[in-house]
Amino acid sequence: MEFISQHPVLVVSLVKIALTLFVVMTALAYLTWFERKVVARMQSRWGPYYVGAHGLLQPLADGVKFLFKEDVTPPSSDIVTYILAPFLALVLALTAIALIPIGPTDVLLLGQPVFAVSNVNIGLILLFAITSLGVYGVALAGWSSNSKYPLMGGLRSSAQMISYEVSLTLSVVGVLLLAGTLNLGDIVSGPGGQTGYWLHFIPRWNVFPQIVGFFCYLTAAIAETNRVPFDLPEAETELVAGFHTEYSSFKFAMFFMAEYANMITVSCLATILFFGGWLSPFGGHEWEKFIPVAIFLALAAYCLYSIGTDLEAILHKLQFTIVVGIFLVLAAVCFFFPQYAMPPFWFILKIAVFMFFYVWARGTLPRFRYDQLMSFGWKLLLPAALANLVVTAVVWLVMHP
Amino acid sequence: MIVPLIVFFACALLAVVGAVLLILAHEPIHSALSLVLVMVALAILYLLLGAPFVAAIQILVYAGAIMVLFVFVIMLLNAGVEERTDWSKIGKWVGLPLGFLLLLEIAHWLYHSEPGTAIANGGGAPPAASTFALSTAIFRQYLFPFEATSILILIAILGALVLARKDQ
Amino acid sequence: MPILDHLWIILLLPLLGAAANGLIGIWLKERWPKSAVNACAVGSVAASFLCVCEAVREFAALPASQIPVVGNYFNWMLAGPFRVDFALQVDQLTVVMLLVVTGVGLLVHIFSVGYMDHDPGYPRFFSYLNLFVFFMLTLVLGANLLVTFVGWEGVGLCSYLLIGFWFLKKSAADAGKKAFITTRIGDMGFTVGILLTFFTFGTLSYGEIFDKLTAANTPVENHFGVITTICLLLFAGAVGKSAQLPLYVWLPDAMEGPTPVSALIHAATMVTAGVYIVARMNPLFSRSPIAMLVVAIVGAVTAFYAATIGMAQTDIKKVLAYSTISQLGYMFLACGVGAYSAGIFHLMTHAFFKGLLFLAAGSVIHAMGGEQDMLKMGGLWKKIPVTAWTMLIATLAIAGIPPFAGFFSKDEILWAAYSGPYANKALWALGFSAALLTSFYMFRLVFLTFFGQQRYDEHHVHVHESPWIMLGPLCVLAFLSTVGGWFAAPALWGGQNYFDDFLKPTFASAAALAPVVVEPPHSLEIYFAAFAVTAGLIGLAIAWWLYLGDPDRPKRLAKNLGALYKLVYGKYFVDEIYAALIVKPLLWISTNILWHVVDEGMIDGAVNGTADVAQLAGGEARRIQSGNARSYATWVIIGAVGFTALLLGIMGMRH
Amino acid sequence: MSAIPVSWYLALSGVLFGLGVVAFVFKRNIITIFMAIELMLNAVNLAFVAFSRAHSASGQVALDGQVFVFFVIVVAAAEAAVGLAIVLALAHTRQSLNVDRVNLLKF
Repeated sequence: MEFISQHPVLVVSLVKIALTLFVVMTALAYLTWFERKVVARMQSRWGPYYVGAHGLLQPLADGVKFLFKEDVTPPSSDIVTYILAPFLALVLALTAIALIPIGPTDVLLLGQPVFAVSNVNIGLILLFAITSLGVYGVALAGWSSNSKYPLMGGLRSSAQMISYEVSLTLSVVGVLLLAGTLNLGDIVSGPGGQTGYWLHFIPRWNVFPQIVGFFCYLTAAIAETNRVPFDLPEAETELVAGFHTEYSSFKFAMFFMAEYANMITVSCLATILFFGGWLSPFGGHEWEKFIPVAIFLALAAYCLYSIGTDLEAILHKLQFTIVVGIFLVLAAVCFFFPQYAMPPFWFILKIAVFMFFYVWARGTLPRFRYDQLMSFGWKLLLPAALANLVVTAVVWLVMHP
Repeated sequence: MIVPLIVFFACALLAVVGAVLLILAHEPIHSALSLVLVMVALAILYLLLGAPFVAAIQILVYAGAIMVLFVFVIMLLNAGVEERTDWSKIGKWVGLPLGFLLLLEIAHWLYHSEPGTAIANGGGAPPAASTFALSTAIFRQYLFPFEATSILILIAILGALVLARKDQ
Repeated sequence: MPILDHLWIILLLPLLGAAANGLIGIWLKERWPKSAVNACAVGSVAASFLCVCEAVREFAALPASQIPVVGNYFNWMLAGPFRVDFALQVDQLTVVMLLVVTGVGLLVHIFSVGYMDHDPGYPRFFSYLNLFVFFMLTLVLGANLLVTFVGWEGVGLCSYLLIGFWFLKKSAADAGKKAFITTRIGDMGFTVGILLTFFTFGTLSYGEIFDKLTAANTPVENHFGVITTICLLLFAGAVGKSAQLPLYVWLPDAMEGPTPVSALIHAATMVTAGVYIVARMNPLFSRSPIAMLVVAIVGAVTAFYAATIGMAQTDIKKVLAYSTISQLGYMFLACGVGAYSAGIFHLMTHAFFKGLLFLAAGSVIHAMGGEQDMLKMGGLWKKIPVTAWTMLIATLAIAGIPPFAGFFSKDEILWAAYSGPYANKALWALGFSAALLTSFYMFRLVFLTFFGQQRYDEHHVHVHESPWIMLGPLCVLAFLSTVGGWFAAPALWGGQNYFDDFLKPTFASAAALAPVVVEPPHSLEIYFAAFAVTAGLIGLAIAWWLYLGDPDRPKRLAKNLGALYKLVYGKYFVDEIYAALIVKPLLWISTNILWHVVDEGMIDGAVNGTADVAQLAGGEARRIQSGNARSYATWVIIGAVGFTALLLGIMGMRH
Repeated sequence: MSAIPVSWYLALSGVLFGLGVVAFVFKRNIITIFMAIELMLNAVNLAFVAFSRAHSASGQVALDGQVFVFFVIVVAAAEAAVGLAIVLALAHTRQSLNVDRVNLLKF
């Protein structure tokens, strides 16, 4: 206890890190489930179904499978780099998440902010810095496998990431101009932040003035995370599985997780930069807490109802009681501690929308050709982002003489 | 305040090790990685020195862009293990010792240099530089160098294009 | 006072003319028409002359307190205590010189338009001529020794250029070199004199020097001291420039140049620079009797000596050249005996009649189609009357026949030599006999040229009078040589000498320092004048008896005189002596020592040796450049290590 | 024994620079040699930042050093772009990345 009181930073940080890791890991796992479900629905399939009710335990099963599969290391590979690559990818991805505040940075516990693992003043740049290092994971993986397709994939992805990183950063600068700070928390709720309303009903989110920047960001973000329709590095039809062709077992899982972590990161960033982060669209009134309460209660009710429907699967009963309990607990938390519960609620809700968008895009859009990718990035996206920046700057100057 | 001390020595060690690895590595890509290591270590040192923005830039541009470019080129040329030719006699016999001599000289000189006595971390250390102040300095006081460098970059881009273009 | 405040205008105009002809003319060649050349050359000098007249008018209006007028234009050199401004000044002496230079210069220019008409180097000639006028004006206007020296050397240069104007003719080129080098010898002394002046007085400006002299109230230096040295050194320069013994040899050869040049440079103006400088430095000279004695002796001896040579010459221009020398001798004699104003007076009148003589001679040569030998002339009186008349007037003037100009000036000089403060009977005797000889050889010239039966082939030479553009200047000069001396005329019947009075302020200190002598009765002067005239008439008579009577009488006389005649005819063989004593040894030394040993041996050896060493070193050093980038890097490191070590060393010292 | 003097950072930068020099001479692969240059630049940057730290009093911060680092990085980027382009051209023409094989720059 004495140590705690002496070094609050260390202790609280450690706790927060552990918590974040746990949450994020779980989220990653269930993101896969979510994605498969949604895509299945789009293709009018059932998706994962057998492992647990509605395949709820599928991610668990996948994890176990990854862990117990044989870990093949190509003999001609460059061992150090080969092993280093996946770790690099995952670690960087998770580190990036640690920089993101999911709630007001002024809510303190033991003198430390609750909702941010680390609230640094240059958060945004640091975030970009760390994500920019993510390239190494892919590139090294491609190179160290010492085989054609991975090399190709690595080359492609590194080229793609370098190209789109530029437009990604540029598209954000407009927001920075409006916010006047690099601190992610202040971008949301700082003096130049997104609190308040236009015309008393349009939330003061950057997405409205920065609509061009937002779309640039969205596109660049998808490309940055190597997702459809920009998933050239792992284009099955062209080069098997791209940079992680030679990877198997848990290393492959790492890449997988890294990819989803990156998705989360960019979604969080989009939320914070363009959609008012944890701010509620309604202005944070007292009554808003009933929204999540109602939702959770409804979900709990649905689960109870579905328990009632099929009586034979005892396992299902067990799971559903657990899920119901979780929902009830969440509802209670939202009801009794709204100041701690509401910001994450809105934040996660917004992220969920982005996630759905990701999956939606994957389910619908075809893949680009490589030259199209490059020309699109350099000849369309970059100029657009630049133009947006210039226009923003000019307008800003006009409005703030 | 034991933490900065630990961090400093850790990073310093990392940096030196990275540099040595850069020299000893046979694979160019290993050299590149060790250099990235050095850069990251330096970035942390910058943070320690109260220059967070520079640290971020260091990682973003150096580690994240320049070195990626290096790695990219290495992969593109598929540069394998370097052949250890010894065609530079003087480089072989004189270069190395002289290099270390220079190392010692510079280290000695810098160590005994005037500002060396100031305290970097710990008691009475100055605060970290705010990004605002830095940007103000760059765009007000150093505006002309800034523009000049931007033009330099433009020229560099053109030069790179001209060099890389397939001559038809 | 528009002009006096802007003296530089007077200088600038001829310079502009020279630039116009010298640059544009040479550049455009044929497309630069003669009319343009004339406009630039003559126009500039004419304008300059008008400016001078205006300046004189303004000068006359000035109170004595404001004289001399000094225009200080810019600081030319500044080195520690050594400070020289580009300053011009005008006082009485300068006024006279200005009038002579620009006036005669203008006339000569006009004459040249006709004389050089068919010459290919037309614009070049006039640019040189203008340049000469510019430098001559600089010389006379200069307010300190250095500016004067610039003009001094400049006129030397122009003289060189113009003597060697027809540089394709070897004799001309050699003559030019001879003139240049010979005057250099004198200028050497002049330069040292300037340096010594600065060393002594700490300044070069005339005004300051003279003020210092008067302020320190320097005593007259009867021993051989610094002032004497300065004077002698400056006089050495004067001797060179004014072709006195022993440096006169260049002037006769200078006749290789076009005749107008001889008229302007080698008779009227440049050669009088020596006299001018002596007169200018009169406060210095009159403080050193020794120097004055030297000046007087050199002048008198030269006057007599040159006259003797002149008697035997047959080349019309050579005769005039020697007469010029002897007349210059007169001027120096005047200065030497303290009669500066008389010297300047003679300078002016001489400028008139000698310029006239030369121009007339030029006209004769022009008429004879380039023939210069008097023995091949004769009987031209009818053919070219104007030339003949003007030449006769000039001859009368130089022979000292009243009422022509030369009479008054020469009379004054001789009178001063006899009775002046520094009177010296011997010198007077020399001058007197020189006057006799002068009238003899001048009339000899006239008779040989214009009278007697013609000794040339009618068919080859078709004699014709010159165009009026040439005759005009002749007439003007003739008028001047007639009336030019009348300033001093009243002095004869006891009136005042206007010229003398005008120049008095300039020579005030000299007059003050001069020892007081009992003024001999005025009647005596009349007698002397009569003497001089008789001398002139005697000379005339002898000439008549020799050359208008029996034609082979001169030959017999020559035979009777024998060796003496040969000596005189050979100009005392001075050129040969110089050649044997100076030129040949110099050539030998230059060839066998300076050229073969010093130049080829040492200098070339050094140069080639350096080259060889460099080549050898390069051949070895290029191995360093192996083309291996890492080796290069190593070299860089070596440098860096050395430099850092150096810095560390320095720091170590500082700590 | 908790305060870190600036001189330590300077010494570190010196060491790194020296190592960069050694690498420059010692490595044959032209790309690696480029990296050596970058290493030296980094060392210099460290010195810059340290100096800015040293010259900034507890009151205000002397930013010049950091600004210079900024410029150094920018220039390094430009240099890398051109240099790597040259490397590519070289590799295409001479089929080798070994600087010892590229030795036409001589007498």
